[in-house]
Amino acid sequence: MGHASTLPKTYQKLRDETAVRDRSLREKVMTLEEAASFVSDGEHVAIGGCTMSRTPIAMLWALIRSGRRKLTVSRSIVSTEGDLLYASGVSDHIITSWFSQGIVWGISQVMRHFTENHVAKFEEWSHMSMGLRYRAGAMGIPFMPTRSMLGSGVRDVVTESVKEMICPYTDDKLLLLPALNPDTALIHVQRADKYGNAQLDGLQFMDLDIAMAAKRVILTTERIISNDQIRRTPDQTKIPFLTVDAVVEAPFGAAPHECYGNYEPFFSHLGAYAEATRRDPVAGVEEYLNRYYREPKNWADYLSLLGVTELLDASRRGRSIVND
Amino acid sequence: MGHASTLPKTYQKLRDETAVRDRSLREKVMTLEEAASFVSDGEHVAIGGCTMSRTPIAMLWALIRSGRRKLTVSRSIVSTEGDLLYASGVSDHIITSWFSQGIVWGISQVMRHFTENHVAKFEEWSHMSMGLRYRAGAMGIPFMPTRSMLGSGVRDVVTESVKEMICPYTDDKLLLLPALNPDTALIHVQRADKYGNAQLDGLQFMDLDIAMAAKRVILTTERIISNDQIRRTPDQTKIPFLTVDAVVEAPFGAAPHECYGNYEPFFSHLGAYAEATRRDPVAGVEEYLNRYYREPKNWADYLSLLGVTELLDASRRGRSIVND
Amino acid sequence: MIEGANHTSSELLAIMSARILRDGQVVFAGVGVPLLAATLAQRLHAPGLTILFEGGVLGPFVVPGELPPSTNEQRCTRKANMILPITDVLLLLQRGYVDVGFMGGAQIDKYGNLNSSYIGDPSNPKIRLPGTGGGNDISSLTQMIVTMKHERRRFVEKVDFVTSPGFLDGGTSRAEAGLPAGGMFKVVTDLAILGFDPVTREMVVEALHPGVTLNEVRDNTSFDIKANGIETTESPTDRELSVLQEFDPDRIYTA
Amino acid sequence: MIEGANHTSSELLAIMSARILRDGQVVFAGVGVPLLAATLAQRLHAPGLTILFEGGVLGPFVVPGELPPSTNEQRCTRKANMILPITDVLLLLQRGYVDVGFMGGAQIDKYGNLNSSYIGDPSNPKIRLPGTGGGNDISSLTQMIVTMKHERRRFVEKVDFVTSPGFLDGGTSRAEAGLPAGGMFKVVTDLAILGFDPVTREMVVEALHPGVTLNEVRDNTSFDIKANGIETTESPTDRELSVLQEFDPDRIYTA
Repeated sequence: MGHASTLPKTYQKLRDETAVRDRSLREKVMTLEEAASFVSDGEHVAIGGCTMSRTPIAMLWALIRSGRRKLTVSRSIVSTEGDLLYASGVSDHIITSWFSQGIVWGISQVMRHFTENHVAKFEEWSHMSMGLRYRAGAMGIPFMPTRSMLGSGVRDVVTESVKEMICPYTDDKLLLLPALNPDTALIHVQRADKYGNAQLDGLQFMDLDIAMAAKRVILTTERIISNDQIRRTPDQTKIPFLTVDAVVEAPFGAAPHECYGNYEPFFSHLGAYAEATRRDPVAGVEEYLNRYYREPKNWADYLSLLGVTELLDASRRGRSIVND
Repeated sequence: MGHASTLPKTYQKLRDETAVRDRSLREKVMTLEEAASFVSDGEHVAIGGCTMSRTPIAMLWALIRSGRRKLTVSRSIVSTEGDLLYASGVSDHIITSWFSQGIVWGISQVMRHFTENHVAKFEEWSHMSMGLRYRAGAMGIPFMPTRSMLGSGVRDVVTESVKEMICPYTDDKLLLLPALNPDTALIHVQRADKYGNAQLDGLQFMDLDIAMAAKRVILTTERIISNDQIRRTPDQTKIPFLTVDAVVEAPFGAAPHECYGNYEPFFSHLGAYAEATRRDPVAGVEEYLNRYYREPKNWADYLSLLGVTELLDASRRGRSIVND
Repeated sequence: MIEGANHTSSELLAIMSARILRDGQVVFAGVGVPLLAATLAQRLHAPGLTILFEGGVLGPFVVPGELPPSTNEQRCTRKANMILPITDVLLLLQRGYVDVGFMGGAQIDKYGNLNSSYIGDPSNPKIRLPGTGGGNDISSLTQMIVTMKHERRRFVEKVDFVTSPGFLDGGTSRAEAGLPAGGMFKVVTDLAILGFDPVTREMVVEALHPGVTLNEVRDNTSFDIKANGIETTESPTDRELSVLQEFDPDRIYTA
Repeated sequence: MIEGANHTSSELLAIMSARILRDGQVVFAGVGVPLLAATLAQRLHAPGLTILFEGGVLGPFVVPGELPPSTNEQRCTRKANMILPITDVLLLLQRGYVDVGFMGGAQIDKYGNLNSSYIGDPSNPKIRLPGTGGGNDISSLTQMIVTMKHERRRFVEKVDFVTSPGFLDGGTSRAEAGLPAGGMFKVVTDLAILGFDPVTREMVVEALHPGVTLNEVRDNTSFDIKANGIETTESPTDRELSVLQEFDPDRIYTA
């Protein structure tokens, strides 16, 4: 089984793949496990959110439990979920602009272990380039011209994936970033209806473009709301139902990361993870996977392991953004 | 005096022009007349809103009264304001995708008179192409690749302004639309603070891209609100203060067009205008300009001429979108 | 023309067009008859029809008696699922999320090219029309249904100007111009329903409205037009007419 | 190094960097010392400083004691003027709305090129670092202030990998590579403030912190470095230190 190509498709192929999708207004609520079965080994999966924000942890949890292999994973910035994807064998190829738990915890020793030993690949693009690649994919164009990455090593290491041109209008040098159209996008939101209309509060990151660019979108949501509520404030809808293929209600679906306005990161849990993987990257992450990903019976069981005290504390801090 | 070029600038020029702008958080509230003085003859002025929605009528009213000449004007879709710009001599070159009062009133006889007699130019691009040209301008890139307009007469008549290329990734044929960076953007919004942070309700049209693309932005707003209110809901801010150069409070600033959630179009006023210009395009529009644009002492005087009954009726209908 | 006692030809256009739309489709609709037809289909046989408006609206339910003057006013946004910038709603076409575009036309030719820009020589026109709006984008990027009155001056051998590309010069010329997706699907007139030959891409008559003859269609078409296993459409029903009249009580678009 | 009884070297970096920022500027700030420095400047001498965060935040006021773990969490959005998508906040750099970018660095060379990707051979590195994030974009598209500890292993003749371009090979090479705008402005270390020669684009010492000698700077720099009319900076004031400590009471970023 090969890896997904992450270079642009011909327009005909892009259109054909979209044409056969069921884009009608239909109910698509399902379980985490059902949604996980949509993803095939070897696919390119894009992850919404950024660093520790609105990471679709519940869906990644289900993917890791389902035993998927050799996914190519892309994301704006990758945090602890990248360690878990490498260590579980779900992905051996991550495309992103930055990969580590977060600056306050120091460099990810798990990322170092897997990349320095050539077990897995960390393909690095600049942050804006990641965004523009998704945006080109969302717009149905094969590339986006940009001024970034020129002259740098970042450009050189992806030289087989980029083109340069001289602008026919201005004679400026431009880099043409290849469109990124993921096979599946995983996006966690505060609220969505059963059709997949999603309303996001606060930071949007690259989620709108990722949803438009992907061939399939799996939404997890803190709460499924009525379509009536969506239609009362249509200018708050950020992802339209017609791009969405699955909707899963997953309360605390980004824990131990944050979900804007709902909960902040679970700092002590994340601190303990960082400490354990600093001591021993391989054993530390394996133990974490067993305890939090493989052994729990279900998502509620996982949340119980995080602990009610932590859930309440993260929620209290999270809600302070709207109720200070 | 020549007309503004509407082809892409070199990156150096674009950057230099932006670097010298005062982008600091500073108060910029002024009168319509003061804001009108920012615009020079021969410039390229972009107009926000679309057709009869959030047209910055108050600012156009001030520009017409100020006697500006030979502006190149661009807009997504042009309605009655285009007639007035032609007839007043403010503009003899309008770049847009569609130009007429609105389908229910039939074709604009004023537009016909000026264009068919070669007095003024109506440069036609597809609607998405207009949007992508502004978007390229907003993004700081010299062109946007697209699949639209290819093979059509619309493409042929602007052949000197477009380029084609074969995609180096997919071998597809692409049209490269030139970025549009207007000298001045005129945008009317529901609310903005004194620094120019604007929050738009409902339909956004191309306003966000126009604001980012322009070298100067003049905002008119139904109401100036506090910066505190802006900071309570920062994810509702659509235009950031650092792109804005002038803020003018202009209640009913889009009348007789609509302002989402505030008032609908003034249908009987618009019907009377259509009828008058159908009978005699030249005399009809001249009479209208005299009565509504040249003779009123101030903006309140203009609104008085529209009539309190019409103002109330348009408001009642307008508010029904949020209070039905 | 079968403008009877109980309906106008605009109503006929709206009803015949509405019937072509299928439940679950995503339809990019222009103002006027297309908007009415899409709304009619939504209320009758296609409750899951998703309407897109150029002003930036996804999945609205237009309110009876409150028809918008264009696709860019707040009336278009009633009970919408989403409001988005114009450029982004049009990009849904380019990305491929739209099943069918639906609009009126001033002039059409045998390959389904539409003209809404100039009557006469474009550099010195007899009439300067309002132009493309989103018409060029819609017809460049998706499958099209066009609805218009069937008149010789409108159905011409070659349009004065290609505002919205159909099949250009026929055959594979559309794809060769850089438009591999979409193309003309149906033309609905007050006389007939027309399709396009899958190889030559010439317009063909597929169905006649009740009481209309093929000769009548040919008399009102200024190019040679073939017929393809002609069917006869069903007359507008009272239900269709009453829903239409409920939506457009002032006959703004169905006069 | 002048780590005294009353401040850490991170506090020194934050304070010396903050002083370079001017009121009214638009600053794209990374997490850690840059965020602290920008916040400090905002509270002391630049109340109209506009901070941008990569996560999509324009003009926030970070709350004391609630420092975000990165620039991408809700703590970054306190009292912001606007929240926008990541790509769009980064595009403000490309469009030219940003005066200065401000970040830390792991390794820098004499032309101000920064490395935050690989220590050693990129194809077989000794250490795989976290990578560019927005660093490449910021340094490609605007003027840069970099703040970092002054150590020989960090100040190298040539970086192992150019993550974020400074002046590349010096002279006009940056513009020739396609980056006509921006470039390195200042490097703030715990020993000195460094600038770049306007022609050769080589790093030069512009100011020393109190008690630091030029030789000390040269000892901690592994390439030849010239001095340019050297000044001495003012010691951190109590006011600066107390505001910093108010913002970072747990010394997350100023340990």
